[in-house]
Amino acid sequence: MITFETSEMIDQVRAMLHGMVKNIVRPIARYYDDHEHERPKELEAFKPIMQAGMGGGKRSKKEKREIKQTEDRIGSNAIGVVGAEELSWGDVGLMLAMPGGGLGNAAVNAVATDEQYERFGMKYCAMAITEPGCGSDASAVSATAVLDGDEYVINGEKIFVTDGDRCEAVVVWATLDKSQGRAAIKSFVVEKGTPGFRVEKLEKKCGIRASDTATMVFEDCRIPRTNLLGDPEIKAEGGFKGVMQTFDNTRPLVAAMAVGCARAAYEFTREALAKEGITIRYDRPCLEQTAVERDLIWMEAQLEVMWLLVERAAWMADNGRPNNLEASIAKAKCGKYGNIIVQKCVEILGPIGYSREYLLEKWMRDNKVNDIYEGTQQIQMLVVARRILDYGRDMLS
Amino acid sequence: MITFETSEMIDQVRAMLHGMVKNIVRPIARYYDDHEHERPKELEAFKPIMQAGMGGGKRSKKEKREIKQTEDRIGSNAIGVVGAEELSWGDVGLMLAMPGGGLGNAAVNAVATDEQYERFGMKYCAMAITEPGCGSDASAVSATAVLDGDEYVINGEKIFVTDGDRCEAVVVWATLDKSQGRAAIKSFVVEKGTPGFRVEKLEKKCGIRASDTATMVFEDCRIPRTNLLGDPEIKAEGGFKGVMQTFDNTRPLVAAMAVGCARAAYEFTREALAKEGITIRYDRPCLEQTAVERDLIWMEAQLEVMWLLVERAAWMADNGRPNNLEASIAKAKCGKYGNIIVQKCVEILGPIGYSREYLLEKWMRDNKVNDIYEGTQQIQMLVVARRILDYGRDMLS
Amino acid sequence: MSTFGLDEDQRQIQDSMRRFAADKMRPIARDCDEKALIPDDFLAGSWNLGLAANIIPEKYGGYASARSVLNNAIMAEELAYGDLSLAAAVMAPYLFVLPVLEMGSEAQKETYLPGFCGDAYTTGTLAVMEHAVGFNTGNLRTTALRRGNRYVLNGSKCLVPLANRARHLIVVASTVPGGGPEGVEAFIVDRSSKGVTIGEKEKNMGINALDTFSIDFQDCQVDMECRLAGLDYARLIACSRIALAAAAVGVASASKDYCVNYAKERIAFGQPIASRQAIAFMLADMAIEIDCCRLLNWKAAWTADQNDNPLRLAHISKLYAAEQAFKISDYGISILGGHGLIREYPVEMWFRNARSFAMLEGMLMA
Amino acid sequence: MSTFGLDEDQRQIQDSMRRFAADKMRPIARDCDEKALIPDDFLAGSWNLGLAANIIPEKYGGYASARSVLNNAIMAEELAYGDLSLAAAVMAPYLFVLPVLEMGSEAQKETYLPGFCGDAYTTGTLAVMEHAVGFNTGNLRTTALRRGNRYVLNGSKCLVPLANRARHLIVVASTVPGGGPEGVEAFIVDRSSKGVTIGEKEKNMGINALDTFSIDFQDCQVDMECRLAGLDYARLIACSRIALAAAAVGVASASKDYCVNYAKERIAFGQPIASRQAIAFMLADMAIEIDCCRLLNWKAAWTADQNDNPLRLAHISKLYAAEQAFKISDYGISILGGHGLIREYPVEMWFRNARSFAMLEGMLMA
Repeated sequence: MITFETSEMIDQVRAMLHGMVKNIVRPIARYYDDHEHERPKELEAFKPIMQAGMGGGKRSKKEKREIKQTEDRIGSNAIGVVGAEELSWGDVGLMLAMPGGGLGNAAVNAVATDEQYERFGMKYCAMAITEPGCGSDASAVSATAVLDGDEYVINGEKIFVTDGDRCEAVVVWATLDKSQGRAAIKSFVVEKGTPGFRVEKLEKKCGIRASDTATMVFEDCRIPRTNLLGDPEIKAEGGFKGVMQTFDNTRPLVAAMAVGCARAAYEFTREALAKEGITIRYDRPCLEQTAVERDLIWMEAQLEVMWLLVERAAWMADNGRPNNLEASIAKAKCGKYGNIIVQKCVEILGPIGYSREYLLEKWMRDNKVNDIYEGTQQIQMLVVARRILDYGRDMLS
Repeated sequence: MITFETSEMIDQVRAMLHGMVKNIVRPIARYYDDHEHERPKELEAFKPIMQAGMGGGKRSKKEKREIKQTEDRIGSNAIGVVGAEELSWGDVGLMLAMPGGGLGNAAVNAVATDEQYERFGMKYCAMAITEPGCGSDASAVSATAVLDGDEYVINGEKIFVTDGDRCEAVVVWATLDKSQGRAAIKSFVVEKGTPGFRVEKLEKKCGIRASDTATMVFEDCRIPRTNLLGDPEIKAEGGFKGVMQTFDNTRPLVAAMAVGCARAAYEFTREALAKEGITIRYDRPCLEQTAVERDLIWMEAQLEVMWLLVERAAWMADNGRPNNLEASIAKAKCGKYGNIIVQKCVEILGPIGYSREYLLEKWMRDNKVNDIYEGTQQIQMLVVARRILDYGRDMLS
Repeated sequence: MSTFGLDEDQRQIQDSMRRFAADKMRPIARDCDEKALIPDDFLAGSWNLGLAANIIPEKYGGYASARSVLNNAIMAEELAYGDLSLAAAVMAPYLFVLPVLEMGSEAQKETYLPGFCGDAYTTGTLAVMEHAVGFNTGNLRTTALRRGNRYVLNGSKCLVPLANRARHLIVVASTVPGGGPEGVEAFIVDRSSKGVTIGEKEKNMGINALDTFSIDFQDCQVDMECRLAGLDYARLIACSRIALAAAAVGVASASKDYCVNYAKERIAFGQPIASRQAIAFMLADMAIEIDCCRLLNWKAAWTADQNDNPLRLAHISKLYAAEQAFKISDYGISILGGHGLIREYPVEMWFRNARSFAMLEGMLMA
Repeated sequence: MSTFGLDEDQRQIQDSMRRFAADKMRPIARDCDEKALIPDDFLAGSWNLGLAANIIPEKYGGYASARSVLNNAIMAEELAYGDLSLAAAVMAPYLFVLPVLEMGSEAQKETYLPGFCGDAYTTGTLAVMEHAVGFNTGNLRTTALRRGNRYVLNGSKCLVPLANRARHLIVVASTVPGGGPEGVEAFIVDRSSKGVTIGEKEKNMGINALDTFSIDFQDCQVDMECRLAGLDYARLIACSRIALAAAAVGVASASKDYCVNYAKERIAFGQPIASRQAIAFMLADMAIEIDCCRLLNWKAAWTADQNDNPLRLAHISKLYAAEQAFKISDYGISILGGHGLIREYPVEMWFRNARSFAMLEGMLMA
């Protein structure tokens, strides 16, 4: 059914988060921007929620079967995007610093066995994919995992690991056999404190300074073979695809974050303008409409469609529909237009937009990353184009 | 020297053309849009001007030498772009239908020997490049020219030949040897009435209906070997480049046409708004500026920069500087933004913009072609990107 | 939380309209555009879709299915995918039937609705637009001043679809000159009334096949009972905008689908042009924005169905869809290059048609 | 007809500024941004460029070269290419010297100009901006009301560069509250005057290294002779905008050049990313728009040099350049991807700095 009703349960989640975000997150946002790499202790209050929330906890097989039969289920993805939106309305950097809310948790929740979920489900898990040489090209992973008895030996370097310093474990992408290409890339859980695994450096960043971004080094780091997530076999078909499917769940989350941040900027701008007596008059004769009114109406329309795309991608995931195309559509649109909106707000407010006395300038710095990680704008466009053209990489890269 | 003075000579050319365009071209623009394929006899009045104008007539070798020594010469290119702009302000379709103003004339003027110029310089020459299979890919030309005694035998089909029906001769691109690639592509003058050469069909078009666009067929069409323009040798280096260089002169002309049409739309819109009491107030407090004011100021800025790019490309050509990059910059910018401006004007004026009672809707249809022929937007962007990256086709295509 | 699955009814509407568009509209669309007319037999054939009778209650002679703004949006998109001019003509009866049904008095319903339940294509029309720079629905220049127990209409309307075929038209006019939207009333006017002059068929850049007219009113007197009793002008405009936005999605989709196929088949520099990022990203952008337009349109339509005030959403939905439909059909030409401007190919027609959305009001009602 | 060749003088200016930018600015720019300060020895070194002395006539102690708005624009672009904060500091003396030189009385010139011809870096400053939503130069909230033979300043200014180093500042204020640009006058105010309070160093998103301040005026009394006698406010603003637009070109060019190199070196999916159309077309767009900005800026500057009214061209030049500089530096981050947001790379700094142009007025004067 097509419906745009709000659900009571979702409304409650949103209201609860909104209260916490307003009282806990917003007041400390500037401080942790100024104090890069300092751990925001105040966020401990969110821990229980995040453990339940990110990726919605693990699903039993029975539950997965059920999903296939429903159509209008409000599931973990729907809750996840609402949470991500609301928390990012508070602060994108602090949202990323939520304990237990690592992207690695999404991966664990999506593919861990029951035994693995037992061990890692409650840990704060980061996700380590990117390497100095590969950027968005996840298939170029060159970190290696070699089976030696009952252990995998991991070697390699990972960069841009969000939460890399604060996490308790990290999901690392590595290849079992470089010569076999994408199919041999698997993900492994490495716990903090494992010998041979160290955090090398923390990046200084333009925005999201409350979130740590780490470089990690693995040198003959040995982990139990049971730490491999998913199928250990190298299959020509589908192996890498399985790894990539995590993105179908995380891309809508990042898209939701872009919406949350853009909405914050939009609301701030409307309020600042309202103080000057400037409000939107819909349906004003078009020749009398002010430029600012048009900008604001335009933003409003963008925010509406962005959120609808996010909701749709989440709804599909919750109801057992493949959403690879729709997840990338949401990410492409929200990543790009989220930034345009925040940047326009900064422009409209002039000195108020540029000053560090207010949070708006920070949101502009923070939000840019949402168009970059979990696949850049260009990557999303490639995914969308390939899907609508029914092209593989050989035809379009 | 950097100067933005107007030159008296240019002003005179512009003033003269403006008068003619206003009195002769504008009044018949709607008629020839409604009566597609009918020959606009009224344009005969422009014939003497066009013969002198397009590509500025032929240059003697001495003149070419002189060019190398000057810096601020106002030459045929400067006059050409002013003419193209002013005529297209009148009507893009009729501008293209100007007798003697064919793109082939530009090619003849650029590369003909004195003997060739004697024979073809005063003829109305069209240019035949595109083939059904090749589009913007000029190097894929598959029409052939085989030397047989003192004659070349031409075979092939050409589409999108502007003025193809009304011209007196056509400059045809054909290959001497398909296996040798771009280097073997040469241009040949074929006169109307030559056996084996016929106009197959005239296209019905969205805009520029006053201009005929023909499909031409060459079947064992024999022409004197002296009709080959330029160097008959197949050289690995530079042969095709020479052919392509014609574009460095014609692209600024097309860019100028886009400016002329966009300026017409802009002026029409300002006048229509002025009748409603709406004028631009520069420097109005930004929060009070209307959306339409902002649009108009934006258009004004675009028109300024577009014209500066055209002037620069022409100035470089007139002063012996290679302008391949700047010609494509002008074409890319003017082709794209010319359309955006005209389309925005149509939008602003609502029913007035959409009605065939006025010319504005026609300009929107007419102008689109300026972003397509002489190399599409994408082709121009490729040229610009290759130049700034110092890349060949192997690195970027 | 929103959910996005079409129900059985909606799927059926979508399928049947899509088939009609493919079988009956596409084959004749270009010819209709060139000749600037719509064949009678096409309109007669469209009557079998039962669009009007389906929403008219049994007591007025119809089949009394439920009305739904959302279902109508799905319909409008599919029909416009076939051809905008033809879609507007097929849906034109709604321009009259819907306002009467939703906002008319019982007497008006009894008088006018049965006429739309016969076997032959029958239409009325709606006159909103005026030929003015920056026309705005809230600032009508056509006036309806009270004189005794009558209203006197003066002014002129433009872009009134099928005024030649409609026996009755609904005219919106201002009863308080300069009074804004609150002073607007709607009147059911007989085309042959004294003081009504229908002009020549209009010539526009696009939607050539659709007959549209300017209409002059000179001291045209209408009785009190011709006033549309329960006019909700904001809803009238909102529903029209929702339908227009839906049609815009259809036109945009037509361009996108055509270009996807074209770009895969067209070879340049040794490869299908779809293999080039510049073209592929344009196609991706088209697909993304069509989804955006459609979802926003559905939300606006759904809101109207809940009897919430749909004006804000209808407004931004139409703004958004009009802009995107035009951008997308402009891309359509760019992707086809020179061929895009040749009238043998459909994209230039969509380009001209899509330009109409930004200015149209009260043109499609569904 | 326009011609576009730099003359010998201009080439020399361009070369020497480019060298200075490469040798003295780039190596310290990031460190200055992180520490939010400009080293004294950098400013001392910049004094050797002779910017101030070069435009001050001999009788006031300078070298009396000709002034040219166009040449200054060329200078501003090259310096901003090095670093915007540092460029603003290097050119800051112009904020005070140029208005005095062009619009001051003979007495004012004699009083203030010789101070700028010494051996040590010396600056004044100019206070235009106010901390307001939608700040507009024509609608100043700072007032200068006449009281007897004095003016009394009240209000506050923001983004006043180097107010800590400047002994004197020029303050623009409205003598007729609500009176628009016509009522604006400029006053030379001693920083240590009573009623002048210089705030803490401002913290902004970008141009961190540059010291900027808010300044409060509370019943600050200035003598009649401190009024800038020949103020041409429109020209003051226009020339400032021209300089800002030139600086915007510099920042944009820095991003473009950096990205061209980066995109050729960065390998992804087996190829330099510059080989992908999506990246290559961004780079092409950057190059095209930088040319557009520069040519328009030159035209505005040239017009100012002809003593024609440059306001319209200065206005659109700054609008255009501000928009493009920001877009281009935003592309800069996109092209670098994740690396673009890391402060080891310069592009995020240019992104933050470029965002300032849209709001700044009266910040760079040259």
